[in-house]
Amino acid sequence: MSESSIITNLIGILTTASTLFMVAAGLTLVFGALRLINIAHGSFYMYGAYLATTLAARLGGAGFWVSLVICPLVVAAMGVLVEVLVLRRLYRREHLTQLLATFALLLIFADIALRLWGKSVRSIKAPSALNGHFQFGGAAVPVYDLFVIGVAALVAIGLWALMSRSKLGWRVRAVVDDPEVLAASGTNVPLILTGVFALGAMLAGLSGVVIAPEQAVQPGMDAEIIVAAFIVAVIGGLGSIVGAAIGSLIIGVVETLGAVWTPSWASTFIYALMILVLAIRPWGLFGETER
Amino acid sequence: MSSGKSPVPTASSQEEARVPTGAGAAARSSSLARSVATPVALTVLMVALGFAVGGNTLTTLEEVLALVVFATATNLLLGQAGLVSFGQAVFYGIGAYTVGLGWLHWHLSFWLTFFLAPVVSALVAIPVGLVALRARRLYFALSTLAFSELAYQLAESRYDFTQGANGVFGPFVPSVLTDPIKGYLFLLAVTVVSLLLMWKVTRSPFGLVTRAIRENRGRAQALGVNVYRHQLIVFVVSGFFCGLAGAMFVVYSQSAYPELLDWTSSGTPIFMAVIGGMGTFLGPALGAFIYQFGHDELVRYVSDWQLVLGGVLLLIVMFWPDGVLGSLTKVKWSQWRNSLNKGGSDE
Amino acid sequence: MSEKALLVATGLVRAFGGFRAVDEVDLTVTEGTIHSVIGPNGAGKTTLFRLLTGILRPTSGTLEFDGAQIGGKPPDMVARLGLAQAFQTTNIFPRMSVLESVRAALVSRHHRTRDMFSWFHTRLTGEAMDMIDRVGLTEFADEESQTLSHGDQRALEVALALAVQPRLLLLDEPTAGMSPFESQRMVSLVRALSRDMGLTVILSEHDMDTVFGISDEVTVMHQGKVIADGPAAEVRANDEVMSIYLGSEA
Amino acid sequence: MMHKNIAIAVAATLLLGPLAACSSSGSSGDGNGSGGGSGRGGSVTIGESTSLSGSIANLGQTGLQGLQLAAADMNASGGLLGKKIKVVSADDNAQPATGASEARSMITKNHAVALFGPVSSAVAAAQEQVAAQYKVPIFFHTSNDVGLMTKTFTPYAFQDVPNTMMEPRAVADYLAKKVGNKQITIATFAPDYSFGHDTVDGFLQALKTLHVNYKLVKQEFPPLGASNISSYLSALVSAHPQYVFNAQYGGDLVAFTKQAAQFGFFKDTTVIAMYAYAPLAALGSSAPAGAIGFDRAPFWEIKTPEMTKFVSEFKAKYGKYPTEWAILAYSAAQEWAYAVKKAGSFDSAKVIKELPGASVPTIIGSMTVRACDHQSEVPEYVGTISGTADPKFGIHLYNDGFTAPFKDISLTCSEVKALQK
Repeated sequence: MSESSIITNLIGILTTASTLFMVAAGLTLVFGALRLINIAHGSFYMYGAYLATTLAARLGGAGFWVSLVICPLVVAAMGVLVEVLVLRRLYRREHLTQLLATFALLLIFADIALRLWGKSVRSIKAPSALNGHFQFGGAAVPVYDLFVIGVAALVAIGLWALMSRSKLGWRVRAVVDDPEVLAASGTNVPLILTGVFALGAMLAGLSGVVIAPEQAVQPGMDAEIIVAAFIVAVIGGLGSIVGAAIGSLIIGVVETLGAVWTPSWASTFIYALMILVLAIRPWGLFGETER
Repeated sequence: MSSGKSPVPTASSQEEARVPTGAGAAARSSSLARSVATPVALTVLMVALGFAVGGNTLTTLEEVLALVVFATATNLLLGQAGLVSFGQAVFYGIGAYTVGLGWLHWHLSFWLTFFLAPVVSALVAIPVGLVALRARRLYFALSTLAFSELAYQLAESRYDFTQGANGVFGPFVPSVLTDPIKGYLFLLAVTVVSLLLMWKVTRSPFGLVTRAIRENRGRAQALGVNVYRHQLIVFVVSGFFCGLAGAMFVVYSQSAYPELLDWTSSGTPIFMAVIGGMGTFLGPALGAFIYQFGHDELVRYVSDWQLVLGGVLLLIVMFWPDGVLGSLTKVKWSQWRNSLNKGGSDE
Repeated sequence: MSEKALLVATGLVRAFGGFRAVDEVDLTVTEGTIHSVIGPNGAGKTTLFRLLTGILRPTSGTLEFDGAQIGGKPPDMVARLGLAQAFQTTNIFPRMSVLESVRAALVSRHHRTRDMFSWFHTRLTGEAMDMIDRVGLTEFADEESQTLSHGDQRALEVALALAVQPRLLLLDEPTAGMSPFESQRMVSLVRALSRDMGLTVILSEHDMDTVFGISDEVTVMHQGKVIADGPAAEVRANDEVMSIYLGSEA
Repeated sequence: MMHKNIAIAVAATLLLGPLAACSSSGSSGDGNGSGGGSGRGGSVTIGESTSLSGSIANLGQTGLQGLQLAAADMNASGGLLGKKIKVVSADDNAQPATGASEARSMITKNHAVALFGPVSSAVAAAQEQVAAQYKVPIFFHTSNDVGLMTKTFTPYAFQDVPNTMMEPRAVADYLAKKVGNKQITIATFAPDYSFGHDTVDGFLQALKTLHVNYKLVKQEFPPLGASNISSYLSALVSAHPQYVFNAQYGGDLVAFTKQAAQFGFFKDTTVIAMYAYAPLAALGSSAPAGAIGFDRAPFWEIKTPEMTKFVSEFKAKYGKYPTEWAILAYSAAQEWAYAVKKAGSFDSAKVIKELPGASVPTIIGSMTVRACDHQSEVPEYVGTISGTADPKFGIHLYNDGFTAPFKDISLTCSEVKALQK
């Protein structure tokens, strides 16, 4: 491989990993505190992207930057509704019930999106500051890819700081490990759960906005992303933010090198990889064994 | 096809009455006649139904029968063993592909491949189960989901062998079975035999231990049960019948295609089990009827069918977790207990 | 009473990270005796029991049951050799009836767990009811296990353990959380099992009256180590044990 | 007693489900749609079961709109043989079994006298069998697998769209003219399923046939509908091809174009792809000037008065310009209507006899139905994307548009016969 293609593929790996990480981080964060897998996480991602197309159409050039702030908040509000109206009643139920309920929500949100935004492909333009590319080591490096990687890095650092450096992080972990102590210490546990779920939804909405300028915003993107996010979260170990980061990097590497060396098998690799990881470590790379 | 869990107000089988997944009613001579009566009655009913309805409904019924076996086989894992698998479509699809590809590549006779299909699926279930069963609960579910997606991707991308997304279409179903009523009766016979076999498996020493593992894995192990091996056997048995269901589906569809292997296809029998009641033996079969006819009508007349389907599903899992048959038996049971209590106070 | 050693542990260690929950424990249990393991909370009793039944693997040391090495073997194999446990926390099959639960245990003992096409389990009713009678649950045979009282659930635990026809029965705090009446019933049950079935019993217990009322031998653990070991009367007479540990507890 | 209760409940459900399904079809269950329309209150039904959800929903949706507009136009001019035309539709969810079952019930319950095709080729293959079984004509206006008219051909099936052989051949013709004898490097990029692989194979085969001097430097097959193609794209970019043949369509193509543009990929590389109306509209001013587009029926290239009228009508009704899926659905409906008029009947046996060899006037011009495989003799359109937006339509259209005539790009009848077995 020449120097320029190494750089190009490295950018490919990091961009793939960043996109996956932002979605999977929310999924795994929610699992960490609520112990449930939210299939409708893909819907939050899709709504983030759709809302951005609407705002961008209204506001023109600055629309993207406004969307970057507003849309994740709107999606977080959706998350609050979902948690309060549906999930809160299901925490004590089996995993299957929770999976089916969130799957039902995915179907419902999909049809509402069809109603709101129609069936045709939508897209928005990247803001001019992020457009184009520059030459580095003989390779063209897209500015927008660097933006995606940067946002993902900020999300990773922010989550890390929140979970391991703040009181909130301690509370979130205690929700699972020691709920009685937490409740006794005067913490409003339901509020924490709602907050974490809203944060997860917000991250999904943010990733939706971030990918919108580079991708087609269309029906079906919800179900498509959720399977990819599962794979990342499971490989990394459910509940582990570090695991999600490592998992998405692994997928980025495997997919990119697969695409370079054996293109006709690349799309099957990630599933085979997930099976391999689970065969060796049934709880993922950084996950905890289930009690 | 008798539901052993159904409460029967006789002293001899009180035990079954009190326990949702009780076993062994039919073994007792007093209930033998009844346990024969239910499957016979249902079979006669289904035969009559076949002759009563017209061509199109008959064809839909063929698909429903395949799904009845698929859902019941999936519920061996779900309801009996407490294992949520999102990978049963792998075996369903392999069953269908065994028939289609056997014809396409090797010109194998339909009858050979039809009975080979469950065997092939069961053989594939062994390595899949060996890997997936190392993981527990959610990880097990997601690991089986990965197998489903892997199988789907392979079927779609190995198009030289599988014909890719277009699937295998062709005149490989014998003409005697493409005749709706004959095809239906054949599938009905296969369904009845499969359900009786699966029912027996659930009402056996093996089934009893399977439920014990579901209830408390560690305790079962402490009693000397090799849990991993036991669950693997359940997984393979379920794979066997899922494969048979896939071959049955071919009689209806005369084709095999990648979507059969997809994880959303794995979700279908789970829906059916939940709708019908996964704590009962016949619940998933009933769920297959309700889901398939309901779904057919829904997509035809409602453009927002996903919204309605999602809404109904949500309401069921939130407020009706026992499903149709489950709630039915529960209600009757409590009524009976009340009446029994009254009777007791009179004495 | 024979003098054969049924269970011999030598230098048994289980470490969690740097913490040694069980530290160089030597234990010899003589066939046909009731042998108690006592000690305050955190002394390592539960960890020791988990090592004996194969739920945990020992970090080092050997464990011999009737001449066979069992250290590190999985619980199902240990159970098959004749070492059964009734658990400290209630560990039953919640949605199965008492009769069904015991039948399931019997199916395992008869090596018929893979039998899919017989009615063998229904033929076990008589045998199962014997076990149930023995622990005094006859009238609840058809009740769902999770509906039983705490004491009855513990009795069911014992019935399940008995069903696999053990030669050695481990009882982890069998009277914990029981009313005095229930405790008394459990004590007589244990005594009867030892007497009538010749069963060897290891039990861990808090209540000193219970311990010294029924034990032949007593082992005292403290901070993972064995600090005293011998016939019940001797241990009771051991001033050191009584003062530094038992005294404080009583 | 309890057993009885459950048995009754089960029995009731078993009976009610199917019987309810049956009763909605009324008294007649002849299972032969051909007679369905003739005696019933002045209307006939045609059906389209297609993908209306998921990532290909837009294809299905606009196709259905074309069909509905065709029916509305016919009804406005007095209907067909004096009968109003009713369109029934359903979402097949891209599942062959669902599509087949919907097609079947449209025939038996709604008494549809003709079916119009789905998006997915696999669904099309399933519906083709159903249509043949019930002897009802089916017109494919979106799915274009050549196998439908060869391997699984039935006399009831008609294809009104350039098939998977014709499309890449047309593009190869255009490219061959453009590059002459120069040696070029080519890469391919296609969705990882049969359509993608077939189209790429067809394209490379056509280049060989035309003796184009090319070197294949990279072949990538990203998953269909993948939201994230960075990995595949970076593999493609680092291969530095002069030309890329891309068999993606719809949203996948839009995503590809936007991400490739970020690399400045379109400066040195000519991308050849299905830049039809929908992706060009979605891309707007981000459309890649200089790339080569191909389209099955671009309304701006078809300069007939009928097309102009159709376009303004479509725009008025749906607020958008028609996609090729809408245009070809409309012309497929015209093909069926032509046969019905000629036959003077909705009877399938008579209708399908009228079509082979006939020249049908449609909005895309006069369309001949080839007798050997029922393939309509439609052309494929190729062009280079303009650097400026069209003042009227507001999107970037084709420069030097080229219409590849049917006879140049299709299989011959003898080739077809060999494939039909």
